Amino acid sequence: MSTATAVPTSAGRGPVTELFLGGGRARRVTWLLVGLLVLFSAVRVISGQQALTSSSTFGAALLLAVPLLLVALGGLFAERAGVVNIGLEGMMILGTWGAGWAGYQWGWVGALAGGALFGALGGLVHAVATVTFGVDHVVSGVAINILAAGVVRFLSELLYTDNAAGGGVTQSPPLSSSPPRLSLPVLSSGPDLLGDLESRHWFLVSDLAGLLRGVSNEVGVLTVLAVLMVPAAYLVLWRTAFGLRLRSCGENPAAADSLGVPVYRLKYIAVVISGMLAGLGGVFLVFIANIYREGQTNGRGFIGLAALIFGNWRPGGLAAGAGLFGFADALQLRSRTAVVALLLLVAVILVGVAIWQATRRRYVQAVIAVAFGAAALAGFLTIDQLPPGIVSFTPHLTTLLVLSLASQRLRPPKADGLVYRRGEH
Amino acid sequence: MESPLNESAPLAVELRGITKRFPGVVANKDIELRVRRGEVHAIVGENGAGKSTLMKTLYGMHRPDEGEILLDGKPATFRSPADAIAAGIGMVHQHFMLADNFTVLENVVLGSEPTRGGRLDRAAARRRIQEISDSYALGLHPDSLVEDLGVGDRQRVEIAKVLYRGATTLILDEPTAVLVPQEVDELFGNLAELKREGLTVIFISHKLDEVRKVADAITVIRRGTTVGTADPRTTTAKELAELMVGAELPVAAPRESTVREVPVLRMRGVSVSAVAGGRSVVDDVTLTVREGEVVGIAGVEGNGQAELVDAIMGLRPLAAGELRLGDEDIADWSTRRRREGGIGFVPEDRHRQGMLLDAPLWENRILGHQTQPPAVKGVFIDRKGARADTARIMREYDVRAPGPDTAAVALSGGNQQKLIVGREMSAHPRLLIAAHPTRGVDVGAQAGIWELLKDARAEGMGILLVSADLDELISLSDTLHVMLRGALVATLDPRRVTPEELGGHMTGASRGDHSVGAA
Amino acid sequence: MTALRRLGLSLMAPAIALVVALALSAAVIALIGQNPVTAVRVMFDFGDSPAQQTQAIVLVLNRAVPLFLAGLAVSVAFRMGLFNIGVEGQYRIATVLAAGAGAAVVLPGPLHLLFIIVVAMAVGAFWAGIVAVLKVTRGVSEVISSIMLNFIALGLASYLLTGPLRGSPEGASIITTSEIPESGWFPGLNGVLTGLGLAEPRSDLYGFLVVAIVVGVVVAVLIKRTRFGFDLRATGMSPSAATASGVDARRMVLKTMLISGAIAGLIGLPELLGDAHDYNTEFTAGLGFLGIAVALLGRNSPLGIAFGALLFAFLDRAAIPLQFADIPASVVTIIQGTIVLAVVVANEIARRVTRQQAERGNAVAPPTSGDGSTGGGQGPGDGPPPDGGPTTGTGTGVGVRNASGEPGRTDSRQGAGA
Amino acid sequence: SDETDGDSGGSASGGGGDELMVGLAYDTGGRGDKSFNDSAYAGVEAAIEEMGGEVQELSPNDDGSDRAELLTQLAEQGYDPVIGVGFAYGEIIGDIAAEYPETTFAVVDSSVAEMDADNLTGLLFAEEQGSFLAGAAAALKSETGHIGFVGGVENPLIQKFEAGYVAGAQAVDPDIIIDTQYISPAGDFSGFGDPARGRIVAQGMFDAGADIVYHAAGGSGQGVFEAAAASGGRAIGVDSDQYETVGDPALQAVIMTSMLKRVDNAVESFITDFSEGSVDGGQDIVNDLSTDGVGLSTSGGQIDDIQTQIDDYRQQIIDGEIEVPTIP
Ligand SMILES: Nc1ncnc2c1ncn2[C@@H]1O[C@H](COP(=O)(O)OP(=O)(O)OP(=O)(O)O)[C@@H](O)[C@H]1O
Ligand SMILES: Nc1ncnc2c1ncn2[C@@H]1O[C@H](COP(=O)(O)OP(=O)(O)OP(=O)(O)O)[C@@H](O)[C@H]1O
Ligand SMILES: [Mg+2]
Ligand SMILES: [Mg+2]
Repeated sequence: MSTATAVPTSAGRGPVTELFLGGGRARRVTWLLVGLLVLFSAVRVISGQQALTSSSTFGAALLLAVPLLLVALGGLFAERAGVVNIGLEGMMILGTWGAGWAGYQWGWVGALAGGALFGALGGLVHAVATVTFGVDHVVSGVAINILAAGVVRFLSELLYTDNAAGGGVTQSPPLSSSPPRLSLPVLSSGPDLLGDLESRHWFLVSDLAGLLRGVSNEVGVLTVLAVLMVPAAYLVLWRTAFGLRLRSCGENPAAADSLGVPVYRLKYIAVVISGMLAGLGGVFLVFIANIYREGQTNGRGFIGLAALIFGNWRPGGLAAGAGLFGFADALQLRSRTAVVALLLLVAVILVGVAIWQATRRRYVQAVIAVAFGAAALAGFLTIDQLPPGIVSFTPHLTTLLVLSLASQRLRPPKADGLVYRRGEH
Repeated sequence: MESPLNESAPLAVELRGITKRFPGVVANKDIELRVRRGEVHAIVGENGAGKSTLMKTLYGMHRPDEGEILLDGKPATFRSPADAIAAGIGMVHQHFMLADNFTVLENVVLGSEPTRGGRLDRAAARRRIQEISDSYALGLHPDSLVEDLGVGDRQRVEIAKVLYRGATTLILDEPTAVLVPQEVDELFGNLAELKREGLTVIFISHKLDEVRKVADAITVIRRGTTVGTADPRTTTAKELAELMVGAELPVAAPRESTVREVPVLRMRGVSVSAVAGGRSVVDDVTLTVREGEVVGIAGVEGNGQAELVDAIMGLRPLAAGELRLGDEDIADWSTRRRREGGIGFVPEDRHRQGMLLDAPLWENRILGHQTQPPAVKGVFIDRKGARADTARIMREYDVRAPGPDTAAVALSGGNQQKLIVGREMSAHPRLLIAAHPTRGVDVGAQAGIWELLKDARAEGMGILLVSADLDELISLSDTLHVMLRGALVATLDPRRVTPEELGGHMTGASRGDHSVGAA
Repeated sequence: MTALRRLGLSLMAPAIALVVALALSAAVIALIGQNPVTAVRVMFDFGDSPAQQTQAIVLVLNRAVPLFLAGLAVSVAFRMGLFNIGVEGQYRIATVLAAGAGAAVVLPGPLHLLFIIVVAMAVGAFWAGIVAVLKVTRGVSEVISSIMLNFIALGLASYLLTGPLRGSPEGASIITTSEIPESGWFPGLNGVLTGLGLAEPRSDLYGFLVVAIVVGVVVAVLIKRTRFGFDLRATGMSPSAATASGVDARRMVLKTMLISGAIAGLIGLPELLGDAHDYNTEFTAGLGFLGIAVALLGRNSPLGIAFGALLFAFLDRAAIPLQFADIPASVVTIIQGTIVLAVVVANEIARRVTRQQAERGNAVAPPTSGDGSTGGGQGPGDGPPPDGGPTTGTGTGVGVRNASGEPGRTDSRQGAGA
Repeated sequence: SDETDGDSGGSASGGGGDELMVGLAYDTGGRGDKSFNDSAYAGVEAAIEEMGGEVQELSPNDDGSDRAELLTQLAEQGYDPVIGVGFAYGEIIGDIAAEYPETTFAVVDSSVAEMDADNLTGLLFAEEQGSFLAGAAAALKSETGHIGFVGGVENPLIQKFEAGYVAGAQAVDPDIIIDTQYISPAGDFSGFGDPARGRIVAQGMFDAGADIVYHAAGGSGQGVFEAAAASGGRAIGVDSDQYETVGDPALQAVIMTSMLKRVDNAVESFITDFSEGSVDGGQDIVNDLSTDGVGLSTSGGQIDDIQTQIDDYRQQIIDGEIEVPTIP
C-alpha cells in the first residue's frame, strides 16, 4: 500500500521488486492483496456476480471510503497524541454543516474551508475539555456528539428558514460549484481500454481492469488528494520532527515534557487537526451529494473510529479498514445478489483459516472455522437473495468478522486515553 | 584520591535559598547547593527529603517559590525543561522517561531533532548517537526498540539523551537504585568518562558507599533543607548516614531460625511463558517455602521474579510444573481461591496492584479479601465490620490517617504500604508473597515493616520475599535464591554472602559458583 | 465534617454545571432574538388546569422511565470501565423479539408480563454478551464491536419485523408485529395518581415506572452493597488491583455486560407494554444513545441517573411549549448537550479539588517520625473519578483498558491475568 | 373533562369559529425539509391567504416520541383543524380525535377508514397512479430499455411508488429492464437522509446501463440527481416539482419530470372544506389522478413530446381501464 511504498527501499532493488521480494510488511501486504484479488476473481467467475469486481463497484467503494478514511485519519492524529476521540462523529457533523453553509456561498473551495473550520472547532472543544480540564476522553467525546447535533440543527434553523438561496432546517442550499473530476485518458475514458477489458469478464484480467478503472474513471481531483493524505499522514507522523513529538505525547507524555516538548500545545494541535480531518470527511460526504443534509453522516464517524482501530493506529491499516468497509457498503447498495457471493468468499477464507489453525495444532479453532465455513458455503448454495434488513449490515458484519479473526496484535499508543497532567505522572 | 579541583574553581551551578511548596507540604526549604565545574557532586537524603524536587527545580520542571538559580555565576530562570536544556543542563530521572514503543534514536532526539528539508534526518541522528555512544562507551544501537532493552541499557539511553543535547551539567536522580553492583560499576566508568570530558555531574543516591566511591563533594538534605556538606574522603558512611537521618540507624537484629519442617509452598519445575507458546520467562523453577521460613529471591529486575510471583498468585498460567500449597495442588485454582486458601500478597507496585486509590481505606481493607469476614456477610459487604477492622489495622500497624473513611490517595506511600501489610497479615495467611515490601518507603516505615515480617515468620508464616534491596534480602531471608533469566541459578546462605557476591550471581558473572546455604 | 464537605462538593459540581449550561443556553436563545427569561418561564409552564399539569408530569415521567433504564444499563458497564455504546442495538433487538414472543403466547396476566420481560432481558443480555465474548476471547475492543452490533441489530430488527414477525397486513403504512394480547399489557398507574388526589391525566402513567424503580434499587444495592458490586467497582477503579485481589477480569467483563445488556433489554418495554403493544417501524429509536448522556449526567449512580433522566425528559417536554412561543425546539438539544459537557467538566474539577483536599488533609495529620513523605503518591494516569466513571487508566497505566482499544497485549510484562 | 378542555381552548382562541386557526404537526424534520412538510405548509399558507387566519406549526422531537402530545397540545390550545403530516401520525391520531370530538383532525398519508372517528379525515394519495405515469414516461423516453427506481426506506408507502412505477413502465414496454433498490430497510429512516448512498445506488444503475432513474428517497434523492448528472442520464423527482426546487441548473437539466404528490392541494382543499363546514369526517379523501392530487410535472419541457401518451394513460387510469397495483 501507499505507506509501504513510502518506506525507503533497501539498496539495490527497485520499488517494485521490493514489493514482491522485499522483506517484512511490504511484501506481506503485497501478497495479501494479490491473493485477495485472485480470490475475488475466482468467486466472481464461479458465482457469475460481475458486480463483485466491476469498476462501478470499486468507484463507489472509493467514494464511500474516502469520508471514512479522512475521519479515521482524524482519529489517528488525536490518538497518536494520546487523546481518544469518540467525538469524531460530532466533528464530522459539524464539518458537513460547515461545508454546506460555506459551499452554497463560495463553492467547493469554500466548502472545504468551511467544513475543515467547523470540524476544527469541534476538535478545539474536545481539546479544551480533555487537555485543559482533564475530562475523560470518552465522556467528552460523547458530549460533543450530542452537542454537535443540536448546534447544526439550531444553525440551520437560524440561517436557512427564510433564506432566499433555499435550504431549510434539515438541509442547506446546494453548493454553488462542485469539485472537478477527471479520468485517465485512453485507459478510462475515450477509447476506455480498461472498460473494454473489464467487459470481457476474463479471469483476473477483467477484475484488475475493473479495479483500476474504478479508481481512475471520473474521479474527483480532491478524492485523489484525500487518498494521498494517507501517505502524507504517514510522512508527517513518522518522518518529521513534528510527528515524532506528536507521537511521543501518545506514548509517554511525561518523557516528552521532560525534554521540553510542549505536550499540551501538541495535544491541542493534534486534536484540532483531528477535528479538521473529521470535518473534511464530512465535506466529502457533502461533495457526493453537493448539499448538506441533516443526518448525512449516519454514524460514519464511528465507523471511521472502527477503521482506525481495525488498522492498528496506522495510516496504511486504517486505509485498509476504510476501504474494506467502503467496498462492502458499495456492494450491498449495488446488489443484494452479489452480497451472497461474499458468502463463498467467506467460506474459502474460513477454510484457509482452519487449515492454518490446524497446522498450529489449534484444533478447536480449526473446527469452529470449518463449521462456519461450511455454513457460509451452504448459505451461498441455497440463498439467492438476502432480505433487505440482513443485507444492510453486510459492511458492519464484515468488519466485525475480520476484526475478531485478527485483532490480537493491536497496539494502541501506550498513553492513549490517559489524562496527562504535568507533574502527576 | 587526589582531587583535581580546588576551592576556587568556578561554580557551575549554585542554588540559593530555594524553597518549593506543594499543597500541604514544603518539599524544599531554603536550600543551598554549590556545585563546582567538572566535579561529581552527590546529594544524599532519605526518601522524601526533597532531592528530586530540588533537581526538578534546577531542570525547569517547576519554578521555585523562593530563591534563585545561578549558572556559572549568572542568574537564570527556567520556564520549562527546554530552557534548562538550552542552558546546558540535562537530567536523568529517577523513573525512566522513555517511550517504550520508540527506538533508541527516536527517544534520544525527541525534542531536538535534526531535520533536513522538514524531514527528520535519521541518518544524521544515527551518526550523532553512534558518536556519543562510542566516545562515552555507552554501547547503544540507535535502531533497537527501547521496549527490548534492559534496565542498564535504558539508563544509558537516558544518559545519551542528555549528552545529545550537549549538556555540560548532568543530573542523575538515583541512577543506581535499579542496578546491580556490576552495572553500577559500569555506570561509574561512564561517569568517570564524563568527568574527564569536563562535564559536571550531580548525583543523587541513598547508597552511601557508592557516594563515597564516586563523589568529589557531598551535600546532605534532610526534611527539605540542607543540613550540611561533606567531603567523601574524610567522612565515614556512618557519619554520613547519621547526618542524613538525624538519628541512629536501625540495625538488623540478630536472628534465630524459626524454620519448621512443614512446607507451605512447593514449586517443582515451574515454567511460565511470556505469551502462549512463547519463550519461557520463568524457567523450570523448583523451590520450597516452609513454615516460619523467609525465602528470598534476588535478581536483577526483569529476570522473571514478577512473573514468578504472578504465577504463584494465579495471575499468569503455568506453562509447566507443579504448584502446591500445603498438600494441595493449586495450579488450577483461581487467584481468589488461592487467596482464600491462605496466600497473602504484598504486591510490587502498590498503586497498581495493591490499592484502590480513590476508594476509602475500609474499602481497601476489603480488597483481596472480598469473600472473607469481617469484610463480608453472605453476598453483601459488611460495611460496619470492614470499618471496624480497618480502624484496628490502623491502630495496630501504625497507619497514620484521619480514619477509615479517608481516601487511600491521601496517605503517604509508607502508610499505604503499612495498610497493605496489615491487611494481608489480618487474614493470617499460611504463605505471604511479599514483593519489594519496602520499596519507596522511608527508613522509619521500612524498619516497621521488617519487624512485622519477622514477627509473622516467628508465628510460623512462610514468606517468599522478592526484593531488589540486597540488604533487606540478606538480613531477612533464611534461604536466598538468585534468579537469572527466569531460572534459579544459585542458592546462597544469607548469613555468609556479601552484596558483591550476590551481585555476581545476579548478573551471571559467577556462574557455577554455587554456595549452598543452610537448608 | 469532611464527609459533609465532600457531599457539598459533589452537589456543587452539578449545580455549577447547570448554571453554566443555562447561561450558555440563554445566550443562544438571546442570539435568535428571543427573551431567555420567557423561554425559562415557558419551559416551566405546565399548563393551567390541574389535568394539564398532571398530564405534563405524566409526560415527563413516561419519557424519563426508558431514559433511566438506558442510563442504568450504560452506567453498570461504565462502573467497571467498560463503554457499552451498544445499548441502542441491545434494546432494539430485545424489544422486537419480546414483542414477537409476547404476541405469540397467551398466558395469564402477570405470567405473560413476566415472560415478555424475561425474553427482553435475555435477548438484551445475549446481544451484549456477544460484545463481552469477543472482547474476552478475541480481544476486540468493546467500543468497536458494540458500534457494529448496533447497526447489525437495526438491520436484524428490520428483517424480523418485515419478515417472520410481521403482524400488520400487507400494504398497511406502518409495519407492526402482531399485537400483544391484553394479558400482556402493563397496567397504567393513573389510579395511583388520582388516589393521590391529582387530576386524571390524559395519558396513562407507565406502570413500568415501578419496574424501573425496582431495577434502580436492585442495581444500587448490587453495586454499592454486594461483593459482586465491590468486584465490579474495584475493576473499574483499577483493573490491575482488582485482578490481583482475585477478581477474574474476563468473567467480570462477561457478567457485567450481561447485566448491562439485560437492563438494556428493558428500555423498550415501557412503551411496548404500556402504550404501543406492538413493535413497529415507528418505535422510538435512539434511547440507547441518550442513555449514555444520561449516565454521564448522573455520574453513574442510580439516583443521579434518575435525576438526569428526569431533567432530559423535562427538557424534552419543554420543546412543545417552546415552539408555541416561537422558540425553535433545537434549543432543547443544545441545552442538553451543553449540560452534559458542563457537568462533565464540573465533575472533573470537583474530583480534582476533592482529591487535592484529601492529600492536603493528610498533610495536617500528625507528622510521622521518619516518614517525610506526605502526599500519597499517585500513579501515572489519573485514577478514575470517585463515582467510578469510565476511567481509562489507573496505576502505572499499563495493561489498562482504554476507551478505544485493547491494552498493550503485546507487552509481556503486563499481561497479568491475560 | 372535555368540557373544561373545550373551555380553555376556547378562551385561548378568542372565540372559536370566526378566525381560522390551523394547527400543523410536522413529521420529523419539520418545516424546511424541502419536501413533504413544506408542501403541507404551502397548502396551509394558501388557504390562509384565501381566508385569513393563522397557523401554529409544531415539530416532533428527534425520535418522534412526542407526536401524540403535539396533536393534543394543538387541540387543547384551540387550534382547529389540526393536521398531522405523515403516516406516523396514523397510529395515534385516532385516539386523540376521540378525546377532542369538537376539533376536526386530518392526517396526511394514513387511512382513517377503520378508525370510526367522524372528526377525523385521512388525506391519502394514489402515489401508485402518479408513479405509473412516471414509469410510463421513463419507458417511453428510455433509449437503452433499462430504467431504475431508488427507494429511500423499504416501507409500504415507498413500495407503492415502486409498484406503480414498474407497472407503468411495463405497460409501455413489457421487456424493459427495471433495477429497483432501496437505501435502508424498514424501520431505519436513514435512507431518506443519506444522499451519498442515494448517489451510489443510482450510479450503479446508470453504470449498469439504465438511463432514467426515478427516486422516492426524500433527501437522498439529491444524490440520485447528482449521479444522473455525472453519468449523462436522467432522473425523475418526487413529491414536489423538483425541477423548481433543486436550485442548480446542472441538475435541472437532468430532471426529466417529477411525480407530484400535491400535499399542498390536499391540505388546502381540506381547510377550505373545513371553513365551509363541508368536511364529512370519518373517511379518507383519496387524492388521485382524477383530482390532480398526483401527477407529473412538465417544467423543463422534457416530456412535452410524450405528453399525449401520458395523457392517454392518465385517462385510462381515471376511467378505471388500468388498475394500478399498490404492492410490488
Ligand atoms: N508534585 C508534588 N506535589 C505534592 N507534593 C510533592 C510533589 N512532589 C514531591 N512532593 C513532596 O515533596 C517532598 C519531597 O519529595 P521528593 O520527591 O523531592 O523527595 P526525594 O528526596 O526525591 O525522595 P526519594 O528518595 O523517594 O526520591 C515529599 O514529601 C513529597 O511528598
Ligand atoms: N502530585 C503529588 N502529590 C503529592 N505527593 C506526590 C505527588 N507526586 C509525588 N508525590 C510524592 O512524592 C514522593 C516522591 O515522589 P517520586 O515521584 O520521587 O515518587 P517515588 O519516590 O517513586 O514515591 P512512591 O514510591 O511513593 O510513588 C512520594 O512520596 C510521592 O508519593
Ligand atoms: Mg526522588
Ligand atoms: Mg522515591
